[in-house]
Amino acid sequence: MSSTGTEQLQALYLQMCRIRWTEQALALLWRRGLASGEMHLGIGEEAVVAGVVGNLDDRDAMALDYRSTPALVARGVDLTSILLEVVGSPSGLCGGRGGHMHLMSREHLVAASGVVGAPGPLACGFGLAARTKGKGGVAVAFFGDGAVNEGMLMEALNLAAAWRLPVVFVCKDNRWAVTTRSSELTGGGLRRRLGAFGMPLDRVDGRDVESVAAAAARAVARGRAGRGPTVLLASCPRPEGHFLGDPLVRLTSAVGELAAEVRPLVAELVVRPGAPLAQRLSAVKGIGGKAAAVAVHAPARTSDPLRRAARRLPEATSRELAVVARREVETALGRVLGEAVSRA
Amino acid sequence: MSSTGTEQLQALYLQMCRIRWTEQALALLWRRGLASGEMHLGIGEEAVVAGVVGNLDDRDAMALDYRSTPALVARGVDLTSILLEVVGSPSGLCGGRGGHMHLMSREHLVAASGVVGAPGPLACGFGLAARTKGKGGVAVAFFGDGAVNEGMLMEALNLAAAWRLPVVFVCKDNRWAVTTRSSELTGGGLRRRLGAFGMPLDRVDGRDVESVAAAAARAVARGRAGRGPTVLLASCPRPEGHFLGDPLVRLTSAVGELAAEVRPLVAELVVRPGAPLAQRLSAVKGIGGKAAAVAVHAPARTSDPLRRAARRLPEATSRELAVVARREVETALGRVLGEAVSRA
Amino acid sequence: MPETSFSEAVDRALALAMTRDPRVVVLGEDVRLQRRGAFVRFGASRVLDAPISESALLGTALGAAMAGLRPVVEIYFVDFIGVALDQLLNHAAKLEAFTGGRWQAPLVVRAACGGGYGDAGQHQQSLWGLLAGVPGLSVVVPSTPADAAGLLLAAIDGPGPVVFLEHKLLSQQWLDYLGGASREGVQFDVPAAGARGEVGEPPVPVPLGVAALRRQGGDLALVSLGVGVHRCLEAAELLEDEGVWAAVLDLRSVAPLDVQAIVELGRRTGRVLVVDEDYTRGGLSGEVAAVLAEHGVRSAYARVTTEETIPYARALEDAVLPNVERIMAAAHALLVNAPGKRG
Amino acid sequence: MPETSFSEAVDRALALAMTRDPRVVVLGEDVRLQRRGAFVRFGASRVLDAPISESALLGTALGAAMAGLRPVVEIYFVDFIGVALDQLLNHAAKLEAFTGGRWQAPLVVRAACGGGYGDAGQHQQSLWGLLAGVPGLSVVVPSTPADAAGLLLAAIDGPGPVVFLEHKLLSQQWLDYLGGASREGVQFDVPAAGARGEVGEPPVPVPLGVAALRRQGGDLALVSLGVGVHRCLEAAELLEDEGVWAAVLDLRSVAPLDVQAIVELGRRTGRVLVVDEDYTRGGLSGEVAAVLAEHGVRSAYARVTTEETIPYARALEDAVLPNVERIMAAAHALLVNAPGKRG
Ligand SMILES: Cc1ncc(C[n+]2csc(CCOP(=O)(O)OP(=O)(O)O)c2C)c(N)n1
Ligand SMILES: Cc1ncc(C[n+]2csc(CCOP(=O)(O)OP(=O)(O)O)c2C)c(N)n1
Ligand SMILES: [Mg+2]
Ligand SMILES: [Mg+2]
Repeated sequence: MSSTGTEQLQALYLQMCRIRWTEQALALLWRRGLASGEMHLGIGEEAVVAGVVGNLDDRDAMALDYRSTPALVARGVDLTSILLEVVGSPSGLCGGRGGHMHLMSREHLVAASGVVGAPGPLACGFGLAARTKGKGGVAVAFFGDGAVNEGMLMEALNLAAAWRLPVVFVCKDNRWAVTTRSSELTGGGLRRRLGAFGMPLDRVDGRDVESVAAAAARAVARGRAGRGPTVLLASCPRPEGHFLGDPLVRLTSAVGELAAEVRPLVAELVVRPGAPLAQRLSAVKGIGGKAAAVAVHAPARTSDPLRRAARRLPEATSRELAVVARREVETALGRVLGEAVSRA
Repeated sequence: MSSTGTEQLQALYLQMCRIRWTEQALALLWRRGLASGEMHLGIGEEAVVAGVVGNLDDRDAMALDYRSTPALVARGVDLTSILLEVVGSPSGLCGGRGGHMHLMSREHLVAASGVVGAPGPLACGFGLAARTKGKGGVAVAFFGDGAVNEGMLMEALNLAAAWRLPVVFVCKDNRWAVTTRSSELTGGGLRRRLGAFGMPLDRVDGRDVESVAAAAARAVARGRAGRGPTVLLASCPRPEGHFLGDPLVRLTSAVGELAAEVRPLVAELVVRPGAPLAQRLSAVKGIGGKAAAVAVHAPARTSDPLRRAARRLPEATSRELAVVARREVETALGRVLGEAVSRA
Repeated sequence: MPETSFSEAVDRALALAMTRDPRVVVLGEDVRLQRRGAFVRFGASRVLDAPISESALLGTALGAAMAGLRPVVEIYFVDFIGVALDQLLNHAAKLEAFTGGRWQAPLVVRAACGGGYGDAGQHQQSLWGLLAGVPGLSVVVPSTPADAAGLLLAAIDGPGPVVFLEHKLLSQQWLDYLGGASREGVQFDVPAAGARGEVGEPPVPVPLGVAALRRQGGDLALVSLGVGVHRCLEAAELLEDEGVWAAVLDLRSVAPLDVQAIVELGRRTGRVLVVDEDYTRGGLSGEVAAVLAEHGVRSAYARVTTEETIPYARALEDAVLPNVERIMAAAHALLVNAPGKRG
Repeated sequence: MPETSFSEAVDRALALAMTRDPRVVVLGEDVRLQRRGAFVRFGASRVLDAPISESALLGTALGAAMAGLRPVVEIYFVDFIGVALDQLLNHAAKLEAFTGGRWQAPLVVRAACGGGYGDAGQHQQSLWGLLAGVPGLSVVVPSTPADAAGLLLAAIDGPGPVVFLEHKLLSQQWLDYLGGASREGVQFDVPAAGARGEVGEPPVPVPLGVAALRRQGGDLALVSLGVGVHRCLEAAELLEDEGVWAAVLDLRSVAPLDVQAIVELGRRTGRVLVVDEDYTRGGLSGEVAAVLAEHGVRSAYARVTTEETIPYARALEDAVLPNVERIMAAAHALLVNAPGKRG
């Protein structure tokens, strides 16, 4: 690997560590009840996000979904202000009014939304403005595999292609939409679908940050050169389930102990009237299969994008970078906890 | 051609004549001010509609757009009640409350909508009910080339594929959406788009009723057999423009005489400030090109689906069938005009 | 009558409806897990997981209803209706009118609504006023387990379309799902009486459009629905300590609206305070004023509503949603400004 | 001041805004033909034909506005907002609130609205109440050419987002487009004064949220907007023949609402009749009642609104929309029921 290659990887790895630690800080804030509502982490998406965002600069904009903190961190938005926002502080990124699903920074031209599919249209608008300004800016949309079935996202793919907008559509394919396997409900499959809007599609292993970075570089270059949009289809894991407290994850642990969540299902097997027993058993099997799939998925440490990247760096280097990132996040977290405690 | 082939063609041709005459009756009612609002005719779509609907029976349902009269006529909905509805009579198909964009018959399980894309979702629902009833019924959705960019239609294509619903999606590709050439704004093109949802696509010449009928027979058979949805992509002309009084058609005739509609555009070429002249001229050229395309399209009698079908029948037969259809429609029209006059 | 939670009551009513009528099907994202009881009992052909395609889904439910089924279709949160409103506004709600009564759409749209747990303004809206403003749509918002079961039964059996809104603060199931069950230290301002209550066995249908007087009182009428009813009951107790007798009217359905109950109570008390978690200009609170005025009831009037986009921070959120403090302040102002028994 | 038509006034205001500010762009289906004047003058980079994808289009306009442009985005008819409401409800309207004022969306959504030409209930709705109910959205509905130009200018220059609704009966351009120009025998009940009027050169911006008193009168206040204003003026003349002096207030914008003007006029006349082409429960007519009641104005109140889905047949349609006859009947009832000068 060339030395610039290594430098790039170091920078990317540092970013990924920052992201991972931030997500863990979020989990901590949430578990302590300091962050309210739902909490969707981006653990597993670090390589996708770092790889793409590493190609962006001040001209560029990003439209994000509810797993937005990784991209914000990678884009250089102040960590403390992100965490302060998530605990609802008046000094947060949005004055405590947006919260974790609606993190936005005008300065960085980034905006998140909790509505599935919303990043597509927004990125088109960012792209249109960038083109009008004529400085080579591009816009990036990050969204999930389930979002591809949301009408507005498909509309946005078409609009970007029809207007040849400088947009990079990044589909973070973690194979699940909450408790639903996307493959079961995506007619034709993701690849064919995303490839049907008249723009080039690049499929990458989203656990491999260098592959992502390379593919993103090509896509961004196309956009900057006025050659229109690109789709990146990046596979990645979802080790934490859909959100903190994910019902499938809970069900998984409940099965072992035949806990409260499982017992009622057994009762439904026998109550009359209802479907024939065979059908009922197959329903139970369906639920069980999902829970099992999630359980198998969760501890898949081999597919951890951070470990992958770390393995390609000298051990001392990777450890050093991890420490740097960790300190950074811990400093921010410390401030935020302090603030939260003093407000309470 | 086999005798059953001829019989089928005769039946289809009769249907097409009925449709054509009905559309002309509608035009007459509209021009006289007896039908209010907008009026979108289905002239040019006769072969598509007759070919598809000829395969349906009492188990089946249809979701239609605002060019719905052809399908209603072909499905056997009473002609007089259709025309009465369009003149707003209390004895009309919907008591005068729906009007020409919302013709519906519960008895026939057909419903029209003026919202672009709406037939997609509705047909999925009809298909779900048909499957639940388990009698082999299918649902048909008719929509245009422009509708393919409407999110809900793409969602419906996916949902039908994901649930393997017995739906036949019929895209009537007349190449225009009001004044916009669909090819310019449909990323990837119609064929690739419609083929991306995991169901078979059959492309047919929509001016050739027998080809349509054969393709539709296959699609309907798939649906009845529980093998899921199909898309038919059928090209067809739009000789009357988007609707009666189409602005492009009007512009076309205005150009010749430099009439009121054209003069202001010439003025816009010189008023300051504004875009450079070259850009302005190219805008004028764009508008002119569209108008010219419509003008060239209009008199394309060679592509008239009725003439095509007629040529394959003995002249006496086709003439006879045309007369039968005409009489039928004229009788209905006579009654409706009588009713309208007596109400006024 | 056994006491059950709000969510159990809904589950039971749904199971009852599905048992009685094989035309009842459940469609929605993740319903095979979210409604896993029904899925196991009634099987895959009656509980269908949908792609994230709300427009197609609502349209599918409508078509299925038009062709003879009785779908209960779920939208995660009512906030997301924005991506699919067309199906209700221009299709489901207009079918009966456009066909001169010849065709109906027996369809129930079920969605979670409401705020008070810190999810911010894109996931905590009420929007019942917006929906109820469309002629042809019914909108119900139960405040007790019995009403939840009863209104759901009536909605499923009725001519439709009905939007059935479950307030998340009343539903332990939703609060658990949204993270309440997996951590400590998070406090939701859940009204105790709403979360549990008696429900008949079998549950009794509750007709749409009939309000319930939850508390008698002649000095002041608190008119509300959903979680607001519980806030009003709490406020009414505090008012009683001050010697003020406040009636509490639970509208239960926004459309049809029980105009008669509003008018009578307005006449009787001379002071009406509407407590509506929907936006101030969302429609319901204004409608109550209009209904009173149209009927010549010149009662004093005030409202406690959600005046702006709901902010994320819990303290800001609490100040924006109709809480007991705000109700008390508005009640006091009303009593001061309209001291006579009748306006 | 030269006299121009409503549509010309809008065209002129748009041209002026585009001339002054290169950030103004026009996006929408068929706009290169529908706004061909602007297309020829400002070129393809500032007037963009969109695919039939209203959600993506509104989201694109929002993103563009957030990143520095000033888009005027067209939706054919406001009725179609149902397929894309999410972009307004959950995104455009919430941006400023979610960012604590740090980010705004200077965006104008332009759409035709209203009925009276026989297109039935899916294409003739008003829906301004539904839209105005969302905090963070402004909604304007001009009734004269000068207001059309002035409100459009103010909307484009303002912080946004603004929904700008053009009533089809006021716009010869729309009526021609919808078939009025190509046949005989079709009669639209177009108010003469609305279609033409004086407009400044250059047109003068009209601030949002300021109502205009179109006619003085102390016996009765007719409160309306859009075409309704013209129906009210006609009714006021007929009332004058009967010796009744009716004021006519043109609200001009639904949000922000000119509360002060409503309250003052209500106080002054003691009788308020709201003439609102939107649905009865759509929000605006109720809101006027609430505003009066909240301010302790115990005026008599009535409303003439669209009570149901608009039917297709012209005679049925006319009976459902607020026509002069219905206004007169409501005014008479109000005068009889509230005979005293003050309620
Ligand atoms: C329009 C809309 N519908 C439904 C939801 C509820 N919801 C939130 S996340 C989610 C799943 C999205 O799956 P995917 O796009 O694969 O993203 P992931 O969560 O896996 O990253 C759903 C259904 C929503 N937020 N918005
Ligand atoms: C949701 C929606 N957007 C816009 C319109 C306005 N509109 C009516 S027809 C039409 C063009 C549709 O084109 P296409 O689907 O090709 O059908 P065609 O008219 O050519 O048969 C448009 C844009 C509408 N009715 N509904
Ligand atoms: Mg996913
Ligand atoms: Mg077309």
